[in-house]
Amino acid sequence: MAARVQAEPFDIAAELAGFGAGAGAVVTFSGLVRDEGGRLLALEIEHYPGMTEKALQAYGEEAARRFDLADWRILHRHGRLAVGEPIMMVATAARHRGAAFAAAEYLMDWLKSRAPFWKREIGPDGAGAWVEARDEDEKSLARWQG
Amino acid sequence: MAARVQAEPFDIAAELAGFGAGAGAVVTFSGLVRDEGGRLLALEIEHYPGMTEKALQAYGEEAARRFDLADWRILHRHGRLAVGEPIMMVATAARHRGAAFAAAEYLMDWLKSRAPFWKREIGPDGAGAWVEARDEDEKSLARWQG
Amino acid sequence: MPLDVLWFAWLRERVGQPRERIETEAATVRELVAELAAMDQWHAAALADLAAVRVAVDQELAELDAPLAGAREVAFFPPMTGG
Amino acid sequence: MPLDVLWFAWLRERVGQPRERIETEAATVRELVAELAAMDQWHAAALADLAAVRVAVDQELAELDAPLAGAREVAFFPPMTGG
Repeated sequence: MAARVQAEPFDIAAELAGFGAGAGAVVTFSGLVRDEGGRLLALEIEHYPGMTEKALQAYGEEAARRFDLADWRILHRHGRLAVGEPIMMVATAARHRGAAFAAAEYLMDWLKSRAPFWKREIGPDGAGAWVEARDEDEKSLARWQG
Repeated sequence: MAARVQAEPFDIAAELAGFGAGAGAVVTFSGLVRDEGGRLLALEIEHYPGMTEKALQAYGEEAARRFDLADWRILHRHGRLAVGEPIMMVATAARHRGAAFAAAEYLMDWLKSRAPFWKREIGPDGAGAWVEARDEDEKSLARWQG
Repeated sequence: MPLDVLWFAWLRERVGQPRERIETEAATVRELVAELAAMDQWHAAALADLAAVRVAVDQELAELDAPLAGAREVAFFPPMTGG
Repeated sequence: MPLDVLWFAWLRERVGQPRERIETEAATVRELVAELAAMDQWHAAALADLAAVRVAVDQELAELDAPLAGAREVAFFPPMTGG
């Protein structure tokens, strides 16, 4: 039942130690920096200190209520991330798999479109373009509403 | 891209080392033995050696085609499993999260209802009842067809 | 033809053994089921409720009407409960 | 009232600073936007396309019509791209 924001890399495996014991079903999602066919050298992630932590905690608590989770975890990095490094992860634990899967997707949809992070792509020449939000992510979030 | 059946416990964390590097999105599901409020001491899982391995490999390959996976892994145990131990896991890696989530759910639905495993619940008195298949699992599988 | 018949989970317990080799001329799974059920009360008990029985022919899931020509191994078991 | 205004991502780059303290009597976010856009060409550039701007009042996402009474911190930024 915890959200964390940090610059340091993390080890998905280590984060999962002991997670969800007794729950039956555990789902994890992790996002890694893709190399985009050599176009990308790194990602730079800006965030809103203070708001970020509060938003992640609120989304986690909402997911726990909505899907009756036994446990949840959200971890998101900021700063410069090299290709192949983990960007973030969510983990959900529930009695049955349906709830664990749904809660992980729900959290991802909120994270993608409502958590105050902004990604910039750093190419081999050092120049960086801000990543644009995808319509698809907004649609994905809309399915949980109403 | 591998399916494995074994009696030995496994470490979810260790199984994930290096999995999905370069893929962007990694989803894992793991199932653990629930204690069912003290009613359960252990699970005993019977399987069909030979058919099991072939079935898991076939479901994995079908998921890889259907969801364009960069990688996948299925691991399922048999024999006697104590409360809290991992029963099985699937991991899927794809470019975007939608495909990785869908493929993991697809694999779970096939595993639950079409892979030749049978669970027996061992209670504190040693007696064991075979777990009955759930209608819900059959319905969950049906959504992928047609 | 010679055929290996395999039993799993509570079907295995009712039949009393995990596998047996039989001689049969059954053309389909359904004909084989009738032959097996006629063998003794234990086989009859295992196969009493076919709605609760699943079948694999040579390690592939199959229907009751599946042909047995060339088959070497037929398995009977309850609905699976893996995962 | 004194108000901290924060800028993130390309809005920060256009404005040229991550935060500033201003004095304002704006009653809503929309009124604040108008005041800020009138300050100089850089603020105007940052706020030129409001469809591409998101707002948080005291670290909660808010609409343009949200009231500012009692607010201490307003942040402007592009649509989020986390995860």
